[in-house]
Amino acid sequence: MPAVTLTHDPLSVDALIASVAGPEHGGIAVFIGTTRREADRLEVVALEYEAYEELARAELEAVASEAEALGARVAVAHRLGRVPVGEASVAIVAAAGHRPAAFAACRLAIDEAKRRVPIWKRAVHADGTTVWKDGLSAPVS
Amino acid sequence: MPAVTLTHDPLSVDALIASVAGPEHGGIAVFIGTTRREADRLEVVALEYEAYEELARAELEAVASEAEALGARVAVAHRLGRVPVGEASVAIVAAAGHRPAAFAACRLAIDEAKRRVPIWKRAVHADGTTVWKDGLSAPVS
Amino acid sequence: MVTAMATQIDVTVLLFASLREMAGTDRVALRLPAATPVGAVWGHLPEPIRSTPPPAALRYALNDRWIAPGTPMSGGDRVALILPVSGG
Amino acid sequence: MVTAMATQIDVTVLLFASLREMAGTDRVALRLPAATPVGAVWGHLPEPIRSTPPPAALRYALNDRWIAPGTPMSGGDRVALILPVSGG
Repeated sequence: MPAVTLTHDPLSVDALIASVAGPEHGGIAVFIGTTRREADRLEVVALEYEAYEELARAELEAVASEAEALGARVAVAHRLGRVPVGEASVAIVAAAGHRPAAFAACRLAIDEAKRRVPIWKRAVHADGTTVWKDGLSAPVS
Repeated sequence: MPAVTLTHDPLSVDALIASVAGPEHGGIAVFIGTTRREADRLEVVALEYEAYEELARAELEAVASEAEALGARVAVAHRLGRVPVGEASVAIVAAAGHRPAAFAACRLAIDEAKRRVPIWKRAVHADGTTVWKDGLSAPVS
Repeated sequence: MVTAMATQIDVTVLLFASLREMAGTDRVALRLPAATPVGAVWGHLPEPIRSTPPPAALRYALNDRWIAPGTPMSGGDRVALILPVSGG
Repeated sequence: MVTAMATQIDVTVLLFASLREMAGTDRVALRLPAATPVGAVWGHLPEPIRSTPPPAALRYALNDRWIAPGTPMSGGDRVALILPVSGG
């Protein structure tokens, strides 16, 4: 079963890499998603993540298993709660014998994770307003 | 000018990530090439890297600049000398607003670096024999 | 001929993100007729949710597994309403 | 009519990887006729290199820049012989 972590603590990329590295691997691809200081109308100072933890964990394990079927070892970590600008919300590591499988597995895992894992974020603006990114809400204070 | 490092010391992926991270970036793609314990005829215990340093540095800067033209900030580090199994010989980080540009820049940079940067390796086997990977040599002891 | 009893079941609805905020709670207990389909719970949620049309992309989980909206519920089930996700 | 002098130039050839090991040194000093093309240096290298056919994929750098093999050399030039690379 691939390693999946949901945590309120800052993510350690080095630890995630160490968890999948091995002498049979020659290439490791990593993706790190970070909070970006967007400014459409209002500057974003943080994102706050909330998960349906039981299903999110199961779905991340399924995503990582599908990525591993491409010939890699995969580990996924997603942070919950408040993630300030510049800090990582998600990290995915895929280690394989050679780089094509590593890149393919890493890309599949992040694309599928974003598409189907029940985790939601809300943007926290500099003026204290927040807005959920869940297809439903108008901005709420 | 993108950051390029040639070093005989172990590579720090976290430091490389920190060197390109910024609040305008939402996605960071990383590739790490590590020494793999191959065994065609003989088990590999380490790779030893040698560079034409002046041109290798210039060529890595050119490669990183081409990758940055895809819309990312890129940093590259390559280790020289002996790299034991499991340790990193090359690390490439590409940070962009979103993940497609980060992945594309990272992939272009490692593919081009491997294709054209004047760095060579020789395999060091468990029995002490070595063999250059430069298209020329037969195994030499 | 035996007349079916109008049996009631107790289920829990899990709410996340803006649904949780709108409800002011992360779970709502409902007493519903037996075999009510999971897709019918929206209309039983507290205001202002039930006056809002359910988004077309709404999905459901039953006891922590994805489930089709027509699936009938049993007593003790936990139904989760899954709005379009935005993790990563 | 002026007779061209058979001017000689001194150049340095940089060797790497198995060429360096075969030569037992990472640089070889050569005295060659002026304007000798960079692609001609192979035949002037120490044994056993010059008895080995140069690989088809051999490339050249002159003073740390990629250069075509037909480029003539001047005194003080540094020529590097670039075997197929294997970094990364």
